[in-house]
Amino acid sequence: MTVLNRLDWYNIARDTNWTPTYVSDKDLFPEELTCAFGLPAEAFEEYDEPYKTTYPEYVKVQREKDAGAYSVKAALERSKMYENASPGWLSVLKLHFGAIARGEYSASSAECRMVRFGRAPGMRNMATFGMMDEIRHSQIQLFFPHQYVSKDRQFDWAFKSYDTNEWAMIAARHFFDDMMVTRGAVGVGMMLTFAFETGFTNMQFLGLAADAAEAGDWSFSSLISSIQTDESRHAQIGGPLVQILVKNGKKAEAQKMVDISIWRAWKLFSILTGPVMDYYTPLEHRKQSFKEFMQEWIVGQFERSLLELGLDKPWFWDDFLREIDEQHHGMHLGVWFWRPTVWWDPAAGVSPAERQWLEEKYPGWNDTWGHCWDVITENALEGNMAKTLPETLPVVCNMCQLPINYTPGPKWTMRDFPLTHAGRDYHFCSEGCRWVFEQEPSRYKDHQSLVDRFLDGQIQPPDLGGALKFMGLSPGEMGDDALKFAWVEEVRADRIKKAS
Amino acid sequence: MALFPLTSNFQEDFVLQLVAVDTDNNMDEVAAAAAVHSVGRRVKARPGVLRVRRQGASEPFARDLKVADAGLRPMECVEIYWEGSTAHLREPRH
Amino acid sequence: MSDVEILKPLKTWSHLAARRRKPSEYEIVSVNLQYNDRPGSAAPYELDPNVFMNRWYVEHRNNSPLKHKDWNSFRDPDELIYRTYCLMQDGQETYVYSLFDQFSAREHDKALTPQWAGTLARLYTPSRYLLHTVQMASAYLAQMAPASTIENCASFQAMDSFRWLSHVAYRTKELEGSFADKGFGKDERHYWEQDAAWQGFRELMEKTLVAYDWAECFVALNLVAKPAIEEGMLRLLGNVGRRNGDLVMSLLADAELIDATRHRRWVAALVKLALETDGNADVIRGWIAKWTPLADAAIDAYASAISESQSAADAAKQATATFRASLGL
Amino acid sequence: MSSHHISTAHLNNRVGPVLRQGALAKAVVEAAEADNPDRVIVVEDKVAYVRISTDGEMILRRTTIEEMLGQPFQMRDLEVELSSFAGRIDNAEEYIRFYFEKTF
Repeated sequence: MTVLNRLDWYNIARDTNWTPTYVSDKDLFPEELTCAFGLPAEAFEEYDEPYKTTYPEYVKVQREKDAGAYSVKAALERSKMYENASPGWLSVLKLHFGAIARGEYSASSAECRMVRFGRAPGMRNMATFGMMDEIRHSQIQLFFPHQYVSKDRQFDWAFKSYDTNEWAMIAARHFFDDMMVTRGAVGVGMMLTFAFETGFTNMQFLGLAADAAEAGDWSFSSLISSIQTDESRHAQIGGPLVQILVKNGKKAEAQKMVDISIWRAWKLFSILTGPVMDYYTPLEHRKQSFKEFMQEWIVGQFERSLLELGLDKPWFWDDFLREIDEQHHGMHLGVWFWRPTVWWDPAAGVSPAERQWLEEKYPGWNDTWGHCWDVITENALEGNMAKTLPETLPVVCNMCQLPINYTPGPKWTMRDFPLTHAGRDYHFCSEGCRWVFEQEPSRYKDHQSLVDRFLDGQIQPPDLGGALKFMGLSPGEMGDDALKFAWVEEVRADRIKKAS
Repeated sequence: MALFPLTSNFQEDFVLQLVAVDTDNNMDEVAAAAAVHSVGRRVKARPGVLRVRRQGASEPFARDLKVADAGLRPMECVEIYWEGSTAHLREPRH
Repeated sequence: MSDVEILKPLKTWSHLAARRRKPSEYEIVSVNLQYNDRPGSAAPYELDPNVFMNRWYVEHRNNSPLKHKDWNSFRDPDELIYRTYCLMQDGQETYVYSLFDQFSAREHDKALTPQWAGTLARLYTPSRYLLHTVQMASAYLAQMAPASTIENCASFQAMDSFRWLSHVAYRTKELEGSFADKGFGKDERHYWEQDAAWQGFRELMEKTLVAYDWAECFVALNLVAKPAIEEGMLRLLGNVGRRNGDLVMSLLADAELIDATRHRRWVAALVKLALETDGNADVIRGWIAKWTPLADAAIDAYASAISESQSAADAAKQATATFRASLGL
Repeated sequence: MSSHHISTAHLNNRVGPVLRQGALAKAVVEAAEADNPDRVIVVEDKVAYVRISTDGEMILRRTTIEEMLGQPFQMRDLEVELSSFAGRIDNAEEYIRFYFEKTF
């Protein structure tokens, strides 16, 4: 073998910092685009990316990954997965692709931010791979759902969603834009790669892969678990930054960025992943509950890495652990109740057997969300469908842009977290979201939530019909109960059985 | 007479909702308007009088108090609950 | 509700469905992917419209002097997507590494003269700094491009620049093994920052890196700087290397110029699209006039160090001018 | 995953790869046992992925994986299946190491 080993020349390829003289360092690395907290270039000299890859290794390994994912898709194209899948599972796919695919493309731009404005060459090089990875993720996650567009108009939203003002999309954009594309390079490294990608993406791309495998959707399972192999590499961009910031007296700044990202990611995942795992995935295919996946990936694996790298637990950790038990049930109920305002058909997931599973996994469920579902179920049993639908808008949070909701029933712990800032009133869903706003109000203060736009007269006519038009949803796209209320018949049969 | 938006937090419901009332409405009318979106949809109807209070207040507004005279800000969160029920004061956190 | 139309499934994404032609895989996964240009949105990104980065995109992208009513109509003539990029470049890298392998086996570097080795140490291996600036500038262009089809080309170009840089790093290590006294792996930064041969390119690229208007960045980088680097350094190194018995240098330059030629195809297509709008030709010409003197000076400085005859520099400058002339400006 | 209470679940030093299900995952399980003889290797099969973990440090050698796989193996090819990992990573050409190390 006369080819050099990778490590023989790796360090040379990342020794590319120089001292500019024809333009100033400040012009070359403006603080807003670099986010170095005033630390000099030398502070970043010891940046050492832990997961090392070279260009030739990258294209070879990635070629192999794509060959695998695309061949699984091709091999399974005639497998009738689509025809045989439960309606709830198809909703999982619609929600996933619509919320994720083009967000990945935006992540590529964020990686570009690190390639250009990162202060360490190793960071810039790894982000070059990250930039490529995210193009992969957007392209492959558009190509896979495209095969379904001719079967169901809702699959058009795998592409269309990001161009609309659909409320869940406003929420997704608000989160992703805050974590990725509007931050300087160090901010991207801390908030996107470290906090989000070493933590939460595992939930969506591995936890959900486990459910997909159980549900027999091998094409999707293979796709998303393959995507996560890229994430696990380029997510490592952030770790060395944490250490550099902590070492140079910027621990508080690092901690704040990570805390903001974790709280915001949690809120989004409580609606993106929670309902999918605990309600849409057919009961017999649920590998673990959402809470169990959260415990495995976020608490057991990610949280301890914060401590390992010199940060502390976020100040909201106790709130967070409580919310893991509670928040996503309300998100699910809200999505289902306002189902015409989403591009997928939410599965209620509250048949007698499913309720028993929920009570088992979340003791007390029947005495909280169960109360609301009791009323809904009665209406559905009696054919009083109008009462299973909304006639007004939920009030959404001025940070996460999601309906402000919490635990109902005798516990009734839902409340508003208001704030008046510079003469304007804001409404938040939680202490966490309000805290994020207070850290840097100028990032958020003149943004309008869906409710703000409604009150501002931008939605005409000012009713639910006008709101649907504003959100880009037409009949054929609007969501409905995934099982067309077949689950209500299970309730009826159950009652008859019990009565006899 | 003017439209006035409020945020309704209805007892035992799970979500805050937008409720449009009129500044001339009294609190019984506010409660009734809020109930439309909760009672019979996700909250079981029960007998008794519905009261309205400011979030966090220990006492409800007078039933005949007009919205215009309540000192509420647009979109302020009000809690609607059945008089005499165990609607304890709300915790400042969840 | 009976008179309300219920939308039926389409054969492709609704944004592509109006056209008669069946979209290619390239179009399905590449067109209109950005969402920060939504018509009617308060700002590019879903935050306070006045947050720094929203203002940055409005100023440096939306309000660029280069205008077009539909940048999203741009198509990469090569229709590269991620999957085909990796496929293609894995093949190219297999070729390059087989070159490295073969020439190393026959002890190619030992046959080089010490004088040529000195030239490589001074005028080739420091190029990793230059190529890295191209990687950085391409990534800036990618994040600011007004359409995903442009962004993709710029991203692949950033990746290709990293490819060339990686080849330099590899050769630096190999040459260090054969010529321990030439400063390989040690003196490159000094040459890049101090040697007169490099100062033109350094000035050109430092200034290109702060050309923050997306379209000026495109013109400075892709119409002026990259052609200058490719003709005035890469091709020249290949040619002079061949004359000095350095087949690795010349074959490597040839292999990398395949990427450069592909870059020029998308660049030509983008200029052609831009020229559909009145006034753009003048804008582009103005920037070319502004940036070309820097690039020509860079070629002169570099070429005069590597070759005694002025004709090499003139040929390189002519080649960059010929490329620009081919763009219909 | 240990089943202790959620409020203390982060107090662990588990390290190791999370691999997509397949032949390589099986080989890595065997390699983990062979290359870390003094440690207890825990394998959790989640159908789509396999979590392989131990306390403190786990090393996997290219030659061991090759032996378990029964065919030539390059360390870089682990990435094709490496969806996630617990702990820190050190990826060299002849081995990959996952380890727990508190920095500050």
